Amino acid sequence: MSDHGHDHDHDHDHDHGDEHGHRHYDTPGSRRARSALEVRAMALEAALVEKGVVKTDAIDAFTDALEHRFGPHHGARVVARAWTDPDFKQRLLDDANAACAELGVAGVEGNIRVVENTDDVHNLVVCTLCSCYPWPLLGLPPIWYKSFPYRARAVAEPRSVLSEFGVELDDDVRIKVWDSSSEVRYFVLPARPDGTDELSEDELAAIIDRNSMIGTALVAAP
Amino acid sequence: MSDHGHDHDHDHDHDHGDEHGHRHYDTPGSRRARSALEVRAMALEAALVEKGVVKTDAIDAFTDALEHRFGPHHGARVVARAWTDPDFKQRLLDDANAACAELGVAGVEGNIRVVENTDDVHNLVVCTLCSCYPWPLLGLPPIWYKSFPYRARAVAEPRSVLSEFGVELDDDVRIKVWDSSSEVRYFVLPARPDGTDELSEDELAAIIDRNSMIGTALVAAP
Amino acid sequence: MDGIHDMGGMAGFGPVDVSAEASGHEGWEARLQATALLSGGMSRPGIEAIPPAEYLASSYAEKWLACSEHRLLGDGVIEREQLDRWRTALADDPNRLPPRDDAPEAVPGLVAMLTTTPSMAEATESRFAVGDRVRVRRMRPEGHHRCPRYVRGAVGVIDRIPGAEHQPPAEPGGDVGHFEAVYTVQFDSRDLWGDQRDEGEPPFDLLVDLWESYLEDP
Amino acid sequence: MDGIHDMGGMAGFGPVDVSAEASGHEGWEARLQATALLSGGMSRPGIEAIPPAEYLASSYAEKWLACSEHRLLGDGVIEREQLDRWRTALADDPNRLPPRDDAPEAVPGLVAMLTTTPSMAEATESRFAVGDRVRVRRMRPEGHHRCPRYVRGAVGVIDRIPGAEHQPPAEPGGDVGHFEAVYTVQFDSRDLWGDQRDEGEPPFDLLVDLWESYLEDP
Repeated sequence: MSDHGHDHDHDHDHDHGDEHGHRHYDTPGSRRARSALEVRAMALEAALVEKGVVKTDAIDAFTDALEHRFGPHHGARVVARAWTDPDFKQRLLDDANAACAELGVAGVEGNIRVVENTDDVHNLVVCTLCSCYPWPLLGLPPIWYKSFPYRARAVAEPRSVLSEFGVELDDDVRIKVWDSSSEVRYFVLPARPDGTDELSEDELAAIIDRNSMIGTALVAAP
Repeated sequence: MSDHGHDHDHDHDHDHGDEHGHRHYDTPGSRRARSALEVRAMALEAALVEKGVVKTDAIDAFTDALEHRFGPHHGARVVARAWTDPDFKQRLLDDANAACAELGVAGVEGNIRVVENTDDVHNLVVCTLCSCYPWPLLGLPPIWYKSFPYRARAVAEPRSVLSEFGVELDDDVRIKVWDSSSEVRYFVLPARPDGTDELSEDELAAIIDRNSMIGTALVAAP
Repeated sequence: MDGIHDMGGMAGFGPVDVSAEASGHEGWEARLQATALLSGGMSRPGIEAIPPAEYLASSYAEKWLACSEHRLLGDGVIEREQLDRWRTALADDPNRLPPRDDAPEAVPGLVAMLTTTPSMAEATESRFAVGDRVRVRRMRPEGHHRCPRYVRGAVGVIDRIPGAEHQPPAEPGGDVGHFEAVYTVQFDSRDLWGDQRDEGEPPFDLLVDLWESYLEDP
Repeated sequence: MDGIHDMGGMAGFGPVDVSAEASGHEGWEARLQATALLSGGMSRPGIEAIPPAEYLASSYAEKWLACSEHRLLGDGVIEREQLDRWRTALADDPNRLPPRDDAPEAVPGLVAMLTTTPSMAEATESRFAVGDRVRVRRMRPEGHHRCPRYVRGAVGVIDRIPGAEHQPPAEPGGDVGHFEAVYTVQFDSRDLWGDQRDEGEPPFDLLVDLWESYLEDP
């Protein structure tokens, strides 16, 4: 399903099966001790499996998708392609789902609208009511995206929030804040930095960090 | 300063003086053990007195005012007078501070506006931002008045709140909710119940409970 | 500040505990209020600065304590070591009480102040008149204010002009703000919450006191 | 429900901890999310029903756990005794893991679902058009909704019509609501928060997706 899929399938295949099952929980071989919260989460799974409500391999597969099939490496590929292929970029802005599918990027929480940063416009994505986020392109959100200060302040004082991320914009840049209240998930196409004309698509993908696709960072030349 | 003041002065005078000082805190003779919070409050007083910032007898006098000089017995006297003296009632509605002063009721948090319950109108008082309350007429507020459910809901679903207090109003009664956001303090003049024509002013005062002067109760005939 | 204290209209707190009566009637809570007010430790901006999770988890007395301790320690009026020492002493010995230090000559003046109703200035200059329609300005003040969020942008009618006042200090210990008319503004509940008849709430009136600069022409 | 989760515009939470990254990237939190979603324990109405003080005191994972346990216990899907027994067993023995029960034939279908982008229906009937000015209705819904309080009563412009959707279920496990057009509505920040230039915030645009029945003519 993904043109980078091979690497990933390889990465997680060997984690599957009975011997490696439940690999997400900590055992004495793990570096961390189980927290009370982790025990609570494990007990919930145990009770559900015991009742036959959910199957272990379904949990494995879902967790694997959240952790490995989705992630910001996909978002970076999409951005790098858009920077290097004007037709793709136009398709991405017109119909993001179809354009992402061209690169094998698709999935739940992935009904995407791409919004483009330019010299005049800076986009910032938030979900005030919850923590909605474009899973296929960015994976699971970082803590700060789910935090109360970010959810509360991004819609009311975006420059103040951006400055905490080290992003200072000129006064005449218009900020557009996107509050993800429906099933649409917003994804920022960052501006391509100067001095990157010689970079390949893969080299470009390597300089695009996750925050730049949420709007809390600008992409810098390497 | 109060025409019922004698009883009260008598009540609290004997609590004063060094031997009886700090009577508000619990000692082994008290029924309750000191809570951690009470210890914290005592330590704050101790540090302030040690530094000479506040004087013990000033705290005594202030506490005494909050507990004894102010209180719903004053509110009840004002209501009973208004029920039995139409001219006083008119003065009370026109200039509550002056009318209350006639009965010796005055004090901080006492810039009063009286709002009258009638067959058509029911008044309900709340302070959404804080817990403002007409101290001289009603004393310190009960816990429920300071509680989050009351502060949050009284302004948006007054009938639902009133029903929790056992008050059910006819659909055609218009509710007026007063949110005490400035220095004005609102006080409800409840409707006089039927069947009380024979009661004296003092007998009337005895049937007026505090909640009826906030709007969360109706006065019932004895 | 549009903080957690501004809870008018918020859902999720459950029913009102109508039997909850006692607070402030236990002697020490009233005494704490007296101490906090006399020392200048208590202020509404200070209460509102309590972090939201702590605000919701604290009783009324805890909030007054937290606010007062924070302010008085921060201003150097009292010292951390003092508080710790006294807490230990008062917890260890149930007969121990705070020290006593009186100034009886100051008490009559204090009592006179407490039993005097503060007068509100007449509003000699007021932009709006009783009966005028006004809209509450959209705003997001950083400091303490008295304009609940649930009336922002809503249109109401001036019911009365109780007088003129300074806007309250924006910060703990700050100066009072602009002196201006205060209006009691009446809103129809449908202009705040929509039509709630299906939820058993026929239209009602909501009256809020608002400083002139919170208001604009509708 | 206009609950504590509806925090857009609220002040007092302090700065964003921009270094807070890890959550959901520790394996067990992602696994919890998978478990909560697969079992039907997680729902937004369920998360929003967490009492406000607990909501603010809880991490993201704690909220998913509390929501799921509450729902699954309440519906009798699992039993209190089971949870307690497993908690004890898993805390006592660090080698112990939940039991394993596979159904490999179901996995490909699940993976296909997870890796398929959900399609949004086209809005064939829509009351408003791109460029129209609309006002967000004043409301106070008791159940789950997607209309943040900070846009209530504000006027914006339709930016786009991404499609049509059912309104989300009002209650955990409830039916979806009315099927209707969804609009991306653009607001000028001054129409939400007033002029904030003095606080270093020049006017900006705020775009929110809103179901048709949240909107009315301005």
